[in-house]
Amino acid sequence: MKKILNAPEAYVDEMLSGLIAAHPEYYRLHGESGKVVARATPGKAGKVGIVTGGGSGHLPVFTGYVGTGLLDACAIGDVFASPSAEQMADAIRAADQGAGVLRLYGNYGGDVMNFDMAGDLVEFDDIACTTVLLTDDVASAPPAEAEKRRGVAGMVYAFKIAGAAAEEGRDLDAVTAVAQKAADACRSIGVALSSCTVPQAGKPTFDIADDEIEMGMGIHGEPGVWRGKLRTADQIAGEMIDRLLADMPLGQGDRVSILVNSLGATPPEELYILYNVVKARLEGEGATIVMPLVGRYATSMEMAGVSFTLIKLDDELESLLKAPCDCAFWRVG
Amino acid sequence: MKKILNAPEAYVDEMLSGLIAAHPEYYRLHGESGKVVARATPGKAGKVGIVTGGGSGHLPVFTGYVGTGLLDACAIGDVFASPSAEQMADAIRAADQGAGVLRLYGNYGGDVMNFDMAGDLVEFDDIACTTVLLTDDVASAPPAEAEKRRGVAGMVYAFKIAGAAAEEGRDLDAVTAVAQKAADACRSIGVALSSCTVPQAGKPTFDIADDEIEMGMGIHGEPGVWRGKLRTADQIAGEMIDRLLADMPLGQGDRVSILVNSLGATPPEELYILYNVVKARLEGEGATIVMPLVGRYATSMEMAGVSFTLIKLDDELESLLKAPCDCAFWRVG
Amino acid sequence: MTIDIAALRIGLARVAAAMERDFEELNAADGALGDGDLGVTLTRGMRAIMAQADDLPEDLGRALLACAQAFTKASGSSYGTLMATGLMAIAKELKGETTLDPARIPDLVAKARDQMQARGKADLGGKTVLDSLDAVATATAGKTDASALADAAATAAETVLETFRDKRATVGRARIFGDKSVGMDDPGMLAMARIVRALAARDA
Amino acid sequence: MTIDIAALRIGLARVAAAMERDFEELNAADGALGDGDLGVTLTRGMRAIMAQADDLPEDLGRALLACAQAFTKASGSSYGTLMATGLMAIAKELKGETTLDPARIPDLVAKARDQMQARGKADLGGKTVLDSLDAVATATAGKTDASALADAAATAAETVLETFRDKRATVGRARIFGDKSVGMDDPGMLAMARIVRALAARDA
Ligand SMILES: Nc1ncnc2c1ncn2[C@@H]1O[C@H](COP(=O)(O)OP(=O)(O)O)[C@@H](O)[C@H]1O
Ligand SMILES: Nc1ncnc2c1ncn2[C@@H]1O[C@H](COP(=O)(O)OP(=O)(O)O)[C@@H](O)[C@H]1O
Ligand SMILES: [Mg+2]
Ligand SMILES: [Mg+2]
Ligand SMILES: [Mg+2]
Ligand SMILES: [Mg+2]
Repeated sequence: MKKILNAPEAYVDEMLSGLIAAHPEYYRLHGESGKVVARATPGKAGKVGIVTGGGSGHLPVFTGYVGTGLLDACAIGDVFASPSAEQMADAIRAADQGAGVLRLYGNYGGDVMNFDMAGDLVEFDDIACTTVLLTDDVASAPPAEAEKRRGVAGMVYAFKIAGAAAEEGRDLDAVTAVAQKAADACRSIGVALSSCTVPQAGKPTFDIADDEIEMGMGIHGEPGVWRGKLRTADQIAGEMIDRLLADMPLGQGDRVSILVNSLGATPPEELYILYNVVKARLEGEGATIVMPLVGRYATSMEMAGVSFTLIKLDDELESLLKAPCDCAFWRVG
Repeated sequence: MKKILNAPEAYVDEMLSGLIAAHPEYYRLHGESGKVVARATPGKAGKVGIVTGGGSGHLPVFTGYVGTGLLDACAIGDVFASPSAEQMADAIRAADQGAGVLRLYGNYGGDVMNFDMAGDLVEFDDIACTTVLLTDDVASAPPAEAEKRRGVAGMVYAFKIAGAAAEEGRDLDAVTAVAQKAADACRSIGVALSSCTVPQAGKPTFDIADDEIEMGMGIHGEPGVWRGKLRTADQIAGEMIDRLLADMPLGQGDRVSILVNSLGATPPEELYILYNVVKARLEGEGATIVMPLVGRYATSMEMAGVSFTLIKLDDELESLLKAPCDCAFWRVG
Repeated sequence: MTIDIAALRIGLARVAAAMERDFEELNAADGALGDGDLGVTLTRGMRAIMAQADDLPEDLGRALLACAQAFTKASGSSYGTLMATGLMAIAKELKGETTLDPARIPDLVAKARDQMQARGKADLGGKTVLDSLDAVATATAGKTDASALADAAATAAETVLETFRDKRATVGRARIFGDKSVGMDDPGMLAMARIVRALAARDA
Repeated sequence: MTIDIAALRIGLARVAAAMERDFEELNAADGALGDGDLGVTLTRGMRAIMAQADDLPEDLGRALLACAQAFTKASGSSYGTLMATGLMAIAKELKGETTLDPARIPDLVAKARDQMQARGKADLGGKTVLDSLDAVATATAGKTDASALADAAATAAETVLETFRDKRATVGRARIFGDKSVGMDDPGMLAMARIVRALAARDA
């Protein structure tokens, strides 16, 4: 897989510089690391701050979702690598408007330790911090160990919902509670068709034959549930939905949203082909689909593949999901 | 390159069905061919209609740009194949609100003949039609034969500008004139890193070595200007800008917009890396960049590569570019 | 000998069979200088015609109009649209007639050529299907005997293909290949040579 | 024999050199069970420390705090953060002191282990760097002679690696490999064996 870049070491810095040059109305750099992005116009005083962080290579995740009704700041690491605790502390400081900061991010060991350490660092600044972890990837641990699961595209829903709650003026506990509710209501599964290349590694992260796919693979190429021959869109979508429903059954009258997400190379044409099955299956369970998302919301650079994220909504989650938001990659309302 | 699909012959029909199922608030099918998409809520009576058409496999182009402040209807062919004259006639009928219809599309032989024939067909319905062709791809013919050039991503600007003019209530001649002005002000060039696969062909459209790129290649894999070794992002962007400026020089005080477009697989990270050079070079000419577009606006499914489209703006074009628009893939205002 | 709807059906069936036979070859010829869909276009169009062959009206004009519409619907490729345009031009001339004197064929071919030229906005000599039709119209002009006509048409379509082989393409997708097109058959001319040979029942 | 800033500098330099030497090996070990960045993390961290080695204060606590911060900034990988946490724990104990009696080392290692365990929220026995530190703390406990301490530490870090090789990983990225992790070294334990051997000047 060919990439357009200069020095591999400069990939992330140049990416951020271009992002901010192209969208100065949305993003600015904060602090001295060059790896913390904050809203161009900070949220209003007294608003709960929401901060996230993680490795690069997942645009719009993470940085892209800094914006009104979404995140306040983000610490970005190298491609697929956690940012440092120092950077996360900077991001927390950038997000703080005096009402405390929710750390909302995916469950990866390095990120968790660093965000915890960042919390220790900002204690000196008297910033109250809470944490909600996304653990939505059903392929990464059985239900009995659900708290060990990786966080993947579910964070898109969590950012949106928590962001709307904070924008409404709720306090830190309330924003944290609704973020946790959103995180708990999300289930995801991915399927990879091809690898991507981490610039500094210079070769594909994993090998996969021309006619193979891997069900349940993680967004950094973590092992999945099975690897086998490419199947039809209907079969792939059917199995993915099966696995989500096995983990979170739906019933008559349930309201859900679903994110049909490309990991990068897979074009929207193919997401829409999958959506036919997704819709038929969910409606077949008696559920109503609200605000489906189809596109590239959480990616692994040029990896081919898709993920589905299902979120079961109650009235509160649904109204926050539909509330306005605005960033360079996503607008609602 | 692996694709997620069912029967290759069903690719386009299933794609359209999923698109409309996911976004019923934006799109509906019109007529009996199953290949004409119109706004879910038609434009108001007396508004000039804008219609386009072309092959599938370029989302958001063409169908995706049906929406307020953009297109009224679109006829879609098979992947990379022109829709039929009958379908185009249906699209013209769907677009007509009694004030005539502008046919706004890319200069490809089949599309031109079919849209002309479609015009003959709708003459019986007393629908006045005008035509503006995009011929923005500088790699496809020398300046002396500029009218023979292919139309590529420049149509994004043309749709936006003509769409805003129509929404404002201008008459057919005025909308046609400003669409022509926009088309004349656009220059594009693409570079391909990898091929894509047309579902019914089942194999990549062209072969290109693992370390090769093709400068000037068309969005269906048409031959470009040279094929050679992969270069750095700075070198690639530099040559592309050189070629655009050679065709349309800029000077102090010029106002331009630029679309840094992924052909599909190339991730936004790499578009932003390119944007640094783009910005430096254009500003180096004394130009001011207005509303830069960075993302996937006109694609070739999972092809890796990028295109740049430069548009020189006057006050009228700039204000129409910035006017509101809304479709499932793009919102302004 | 005159041509009626029964004769037309036989001619169409021969063309349909020839296009099935030449499917890969025409795709490949178009693939070398374009997007490789010419065989697809022609088999689709002819299948659509054959699907309604039994229902074609006696009126040759209306019958050919139905054939033209089949092409219009089946494909948006240049060739499909050009075929539809040519068929429509001939259909117009034959409206209301149930028999056709072969002696009118050269003139009908010329009419098709002119309408197709208007549609495609390309000059004669550009190495396209127009040059095939022009050669056929010229070679058959003045001939009245059906068999002589058929011979002349089949030969002309074949000969013009060879004459143009070493020219440069200037129209359509092939144009972009520039000098690489020299020495290669124009796919549309190749297809027309096969169509004419089938219609003329001069297949080897 | 006591340890002062000069001795610390020598120890750091030995670790830094060992990490450069083992760069590919550590990346490969981590690549087999994780994301392959462990060599990167450790060389980056040690390079950052060496860049300021000459400027380290006499105060061993402050010197180690600076080392911890170098790791915090250099990398966000789990191991970098754990190293920083462990160094910080030791730094706290040594604040204001310019010399260190080797007899305190077992206790300091235990302190580091405990703080790192709190940070990583993983149990002992999970086949991680915690088990290496635990083994070192236990094996050195009660020893006061520098040379005996060094021997015990280097041997313990090596032995525990072998003891755990055939267990299943239960923590971090390696967990996901499940049974495949049996028979493979935990990359963090491997790295700690190398670090301890370098500090103890017991490199082969
Ligand atoms: N503008 C034109 N005028 C006349 N003939 C044309 C024109 N464009 C294409 N052709 C003919 O059509 C053939 C290609 O047909 P087709 O494969 O359907 O085109 P495409 O796939 O590019 O739409 C060419 O070989 C040429 O003979
Ligand atoms: N939660 C944890 N507690 C203790 N040790 C851990 C933990 N997570 C990882 N480790 C150790 O760190 C090593 C991996 O470090 P590193 O490659 O930096 O991790 P990653 O790249 O996944 O962030 C493991 O081999 C293990 O020894
Ligand atoms: Mg063709
Ligand atoms: Mg074609
Ligand atoms: Mg690692
Ligand atoms: Mg790591």
